[in-house]
Amino acid sequence: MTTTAESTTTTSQDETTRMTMAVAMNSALDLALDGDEKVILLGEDIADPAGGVLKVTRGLSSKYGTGRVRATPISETAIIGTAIGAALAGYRPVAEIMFMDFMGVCLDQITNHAAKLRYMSGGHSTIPITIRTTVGEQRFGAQHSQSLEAWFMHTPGIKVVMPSTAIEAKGLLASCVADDDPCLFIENVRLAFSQKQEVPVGDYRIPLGEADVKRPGADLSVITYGPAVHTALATAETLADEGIDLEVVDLRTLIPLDMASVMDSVAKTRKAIVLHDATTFCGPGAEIAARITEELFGKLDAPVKRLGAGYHPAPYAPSGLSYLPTSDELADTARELLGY
Amino acid sequence: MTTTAESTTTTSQDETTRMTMAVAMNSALDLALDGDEKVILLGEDIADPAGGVLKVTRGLSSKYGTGRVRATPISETAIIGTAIGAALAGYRPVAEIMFMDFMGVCLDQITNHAAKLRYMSGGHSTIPITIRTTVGEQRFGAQHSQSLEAWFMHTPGIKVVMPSTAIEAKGLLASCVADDDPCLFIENVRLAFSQKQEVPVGDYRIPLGEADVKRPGADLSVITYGPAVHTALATAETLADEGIDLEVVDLRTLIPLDMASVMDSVAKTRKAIVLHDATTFCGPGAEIAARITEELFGKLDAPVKRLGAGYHPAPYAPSGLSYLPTSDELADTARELLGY
Amino acid sequence: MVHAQSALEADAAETALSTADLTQMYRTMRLITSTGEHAVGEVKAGRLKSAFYPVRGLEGACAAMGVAMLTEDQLVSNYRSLGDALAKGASLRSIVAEIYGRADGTSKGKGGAMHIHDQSVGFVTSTGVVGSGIPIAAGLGLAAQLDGAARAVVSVFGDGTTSIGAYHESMNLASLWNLPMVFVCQNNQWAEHTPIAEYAASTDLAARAEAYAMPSLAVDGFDPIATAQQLRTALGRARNGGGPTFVEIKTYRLTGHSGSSDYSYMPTDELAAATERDPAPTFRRWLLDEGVLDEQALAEVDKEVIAEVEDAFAFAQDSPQPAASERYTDVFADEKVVSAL
Amino acid sequence: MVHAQSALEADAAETALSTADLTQMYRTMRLITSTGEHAVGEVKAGRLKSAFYPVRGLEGACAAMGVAMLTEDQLVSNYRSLGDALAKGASLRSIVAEIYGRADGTSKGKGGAMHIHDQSVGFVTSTGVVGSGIPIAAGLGLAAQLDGAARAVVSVFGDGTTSIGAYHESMNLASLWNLPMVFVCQNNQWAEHTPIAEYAASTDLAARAEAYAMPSLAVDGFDPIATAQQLRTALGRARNGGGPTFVEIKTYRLTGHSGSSDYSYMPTDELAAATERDPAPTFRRWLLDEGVLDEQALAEVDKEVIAEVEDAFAFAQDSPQPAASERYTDVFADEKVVSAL
Ligand SMILES: Cc1ncc(C[n+]2csc(CCOP(=O)(O)OP(=O)(O)O)c2C)c(N)n1
Ligand SMILES: Cc1ncc(C[n+]2csc(CCOP(=O)(O)OP(=O)(O)O)c2C)c(N)n1
Ligand SMILES: [Mg+2]
Ligand SMILES: [Mg+2]
Repeated sequence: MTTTAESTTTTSQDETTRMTMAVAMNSALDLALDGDEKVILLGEDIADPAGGVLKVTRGLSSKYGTGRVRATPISETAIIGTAIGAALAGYRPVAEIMFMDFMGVCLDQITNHAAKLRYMSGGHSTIPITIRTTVGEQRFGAQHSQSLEAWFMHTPGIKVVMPSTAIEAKGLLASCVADDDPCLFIENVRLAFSQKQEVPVGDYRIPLGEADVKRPGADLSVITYGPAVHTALATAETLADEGIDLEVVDLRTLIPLDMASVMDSVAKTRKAIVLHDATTFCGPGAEIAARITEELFGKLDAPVKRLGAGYHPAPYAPSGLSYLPTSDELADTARELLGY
Repeated sequence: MTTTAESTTTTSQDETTRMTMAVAMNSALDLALDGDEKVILLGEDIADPAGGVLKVTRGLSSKYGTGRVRATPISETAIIGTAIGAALAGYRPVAEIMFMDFMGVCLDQITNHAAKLRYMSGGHSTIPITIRTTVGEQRFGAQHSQSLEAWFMHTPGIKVVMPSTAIEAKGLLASCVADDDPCLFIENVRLAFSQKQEVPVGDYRIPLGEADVKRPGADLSVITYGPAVHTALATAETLADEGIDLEVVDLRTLIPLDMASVMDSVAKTRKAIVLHDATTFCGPGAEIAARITEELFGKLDAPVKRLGAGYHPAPYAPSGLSYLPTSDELADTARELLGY
Repeated sequence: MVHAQSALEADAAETALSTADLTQMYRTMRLITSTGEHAVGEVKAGRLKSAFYPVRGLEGACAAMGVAMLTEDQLVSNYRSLGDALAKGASLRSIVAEIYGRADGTSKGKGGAMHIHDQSVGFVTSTGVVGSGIPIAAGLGLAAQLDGAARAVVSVFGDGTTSIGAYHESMNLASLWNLPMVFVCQNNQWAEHTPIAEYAASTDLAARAEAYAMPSLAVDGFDPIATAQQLRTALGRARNGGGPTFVEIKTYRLTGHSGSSDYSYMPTDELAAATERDPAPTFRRWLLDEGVLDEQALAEVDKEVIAEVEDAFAFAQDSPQPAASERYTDVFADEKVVSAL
Repeated sequence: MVHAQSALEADAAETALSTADLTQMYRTMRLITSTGEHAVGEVKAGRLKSAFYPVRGLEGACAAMGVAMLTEDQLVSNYRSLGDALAKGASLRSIVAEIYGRADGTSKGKGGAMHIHDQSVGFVTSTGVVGSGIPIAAGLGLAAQLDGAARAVVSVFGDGTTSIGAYHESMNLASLWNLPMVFVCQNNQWAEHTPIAEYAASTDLAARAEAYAMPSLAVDGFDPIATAQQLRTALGRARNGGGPTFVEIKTYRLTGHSGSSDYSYMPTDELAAATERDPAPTFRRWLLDEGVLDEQALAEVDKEVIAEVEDAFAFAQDSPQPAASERYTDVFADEKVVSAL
């Protein structure tokens, strides 16, 4: 476990600059392309002038050529399959699937091939691909809004990463590209431009599988990741005024999953809420909650609660119908647990 | 909750005959085709002489014609999409996807369309399709062996059914076909021919969403479904000799999920193991275990344990490497919990 | 491949367009342009938080489809569905209300701009995942065939959509089963930022239908009359058991991909040339020149359209948001399934 | 479309087959038939619990590919990969051991009969999901292109596979990017129980490649020499930057779909006619008639093949099962990721 103050870095440089999450990811890809000629990028509209839907690949095809930074037809199966094939020949492809909701179009390549080839070949095949994708927004409606990381966590053989801040987006993306296993790197439309931070300009990596305590606290652990981290931090501020001291643990990577850090936190606070944007039912929080209660049986002061998206497709944003868990819900749940 | 002895049936006839699970499902489809001209069947090799990989559709194209019982090209996306479209025009298509592992090839149609259309249309669209699929066997290797029901449970808008016996296969499949929502009906290669029972010959339905206590017991609840039910029942016999009395709850349908029956059972035994063939990590058992511990907080004698497939792709069967949870593991876990 | 010219000759009498048809086409074009411009204006002004996909450039193609299709014919569209929906006769008020996410929308506000539908006029559904509507349309085609009904099903999609697997599977299936369908490819020459030559190995999309032994033709979408006639021929063939046809409608996107997106990357000469042929004004001039309608009649249509669009936006803005209780309804037929979870 | 005849003429000198080539082809054919028959026998006897997919009928097609491909060329196959693997020179012992799920198998016994591979000879991978290997092969093609290497990549798949989306997406991509590939469609006329005419709107599979502006040809797979020559031409074009070719090899399945499956549904006259042309014996007669090899030389090959197959099965049966500790290895590069979960 690390804390934000002393985030683990394998390489770093002193120089930093203020970057959005989108720019931080661009920087990670730029350095990866620069540092390893085997790194290539594949995806729809990723070449200039488009530079990707979130502009994360902007400038890269101009700098490294359209041979290595390739815009593809609208062919998600071919995109992932091609990445796998190139990986089998020694490349480190980074493939982009515009929205996570489109995973169903190419899931076979990810779950039956990328994730299984090492095992099915008895270790002879290595698939060092990174699949970048984006969780959309309710304003696009139900086919552009889902957080589907649970599908991939349930699929042995692929790592799953979901950063919450610009600096971590850079450090974790760099680690995914350098990793010898398939990695799913999940970005978020809301965070891409709203999250701004001082980010190292040079090569910078954060190891996969280390949670980060974004806010230490004594009373209750909120186990979370991705955009929900900000919901948790905002709620923590609100509750601090009421004298409730939340600890916010940002998992950062879901596979590998740093359960040791989760256990350390909950063993201390004896109360936990798992919070995420994915659907609660059968979501990542189910695994984490089940694990906490199993390992800390008899040592908790209250049941572990889970908060996630409701059991329904995402309603269209302007309708005003809720979908994602809110700060108010988190605050209420925290108060309820503190009352145990 | 029902018990096997008094299984709920909405319609039934006195006459029964001994059927395999495959024949029982054939009977359900035969009656559905006979009783409702809007029922149609779609899938690869489902027409005679093939009659489907597990022979579940044998004889039906000969009886009802290849207009209504249609063999398709190897086009899973088109199969599901066509079923959805026909459903929008008033049909009740039953589509077959040969193996559950191939879901990744057509998942978009299932999760983004079949499951969401009712919601996205504000209730104006009804998609009464049944998707039949099969969980394979390790002897086919890692791309033909997965139990992926968790993906669908995590996807609001689709019902998920997985029977363990011939009679229930008939009654639940009939209910799926008659249901106005998309239903995923999961069959199992091992059970299709090994499960034989007296099954009603006529129209027979079991309502979706009712668990069945397959074996009442006082000491510990095993919450399970599908093929694992038989693992649980066998283990119960073994443990009975040691004076341990297992209760075996067969969920039968995962969506709707009969948590009331689960809670009744665990409230009584105060100890529970969730057992299934799906991967343990982020599997259906995570949801069920999290729920039990949350609702029965402080009332359990031991932590809820989960047993499922290991966190790795399915090893090829002749290798002798384990994958699915075994009766021995279940027995050991039960003994461990009884020792709390 | 069935060539456009010969197909047209074969059915000249049946495909002739009446003055009423031509008037309706003009009306539809104006309605599409005007509604789209209003919507984009609302998005740009920040009053509408929607991903709206304009159909500028496709007005003629859509209007042609509107007069070619019969009421009982069915249509499946995609996220860029405004033109298709209006052409098929879907309620403008309900469409705009849906774009605003309001209770009076086609989907009670829960679907949004990408998920317009109006089953009552055969605008069955529209989808946001590229290519995904094509197999669904094939299913409607299968249903029409099984019903023994003389109705045709149109699947509308863009040029970029021909790259995806769902397209291929559905084309093969429809031809194999001789489904009563028309595959309408609205070729606006762009898939988001990518021009057709950069994603298609062969840009002759109509010719590619031969791989499925499916008759096909390409038509100039800036010629709405030719387009309507070709579509009538193809639809007639479908209704009469002649099986599916692939119709490539060649047009050009006159805006960016989405309501608010930049389009500086589009070659200015290409865009300017296409804009010269902007469907509604061009068609208006033609109607005048040919003496089909006089200035007064056209001005009357223009006025009605503006009034109708203003009414629809006012209606939408007045429509309430869906009740909070709507959140968990329409997941399943029976609401209790969700509450029991 | 490049017609078989003309393609052949163009490169007659380069594609000529030496006696060594012809001998190797015969050897490969016998090896495939014999290994397959042994495996099916083991399955039927209940000694081997495997889903084994025989390649009877494809021996000539595979053997031709074997002599046409260079060592540095790469190949991706599917579940029916035994012939492709042997033709490419993969180790017979390791293949059979893998079918038995043993530690000395190509995948340490963890993959099984559908997941044979041998990277050392360019038999990169094989997959069990129809069509899924094709985009993976495209990725190998892209890598070859980026490497600037003069190697070609072959994607092998069946006739039924041309119905699936992955095929379409990969064909378009390979042609668009001019990848150094050969798409080899082993058309055995059946997809499980379904004959080609019942699933393909157009059964001229080679002609369908035109939709991707990809050169294509069809060749008689019961004529292994013509097949080898056409494949050499196509592979040469790929290696020389000429881009991909689609080669349809027309053969016939001489058995059921899988090792143990019934095939009473196959028309007996069709099957009998194809069996008349059974590749290995037919080629043996041809070699004798043409005086390429005499009876003694052929008998020598036959004997060696039988010995090699018997050795491989004995080796496999003696090979240990993987250690229980193998269960959780090879999920990730680092075993600790799993143990920490
Ligand atoms: C499967 C999938 N991939 C990518 C997208 C993102 N996307 C939306 S529209 C579009 C371009 C489609 O181009 P085309 O088919 O020509 O239609 P047009 O937008 O030009 O009308 C893309 C890539 C998507 N919605 N679905
Ligand atoms: C996506 C998918 N759908 C269905 C299957 C089941 N299946 C295995 S082989 C096969 C037939 C394939 O036919 P073809 O491509 O002609 O190859 P052949 O078996 O004749 O060599 C089918 C349907 C599968 N493995 N993958
Ligand atoms: Mg377009
Ligand atoms: Mg075949």
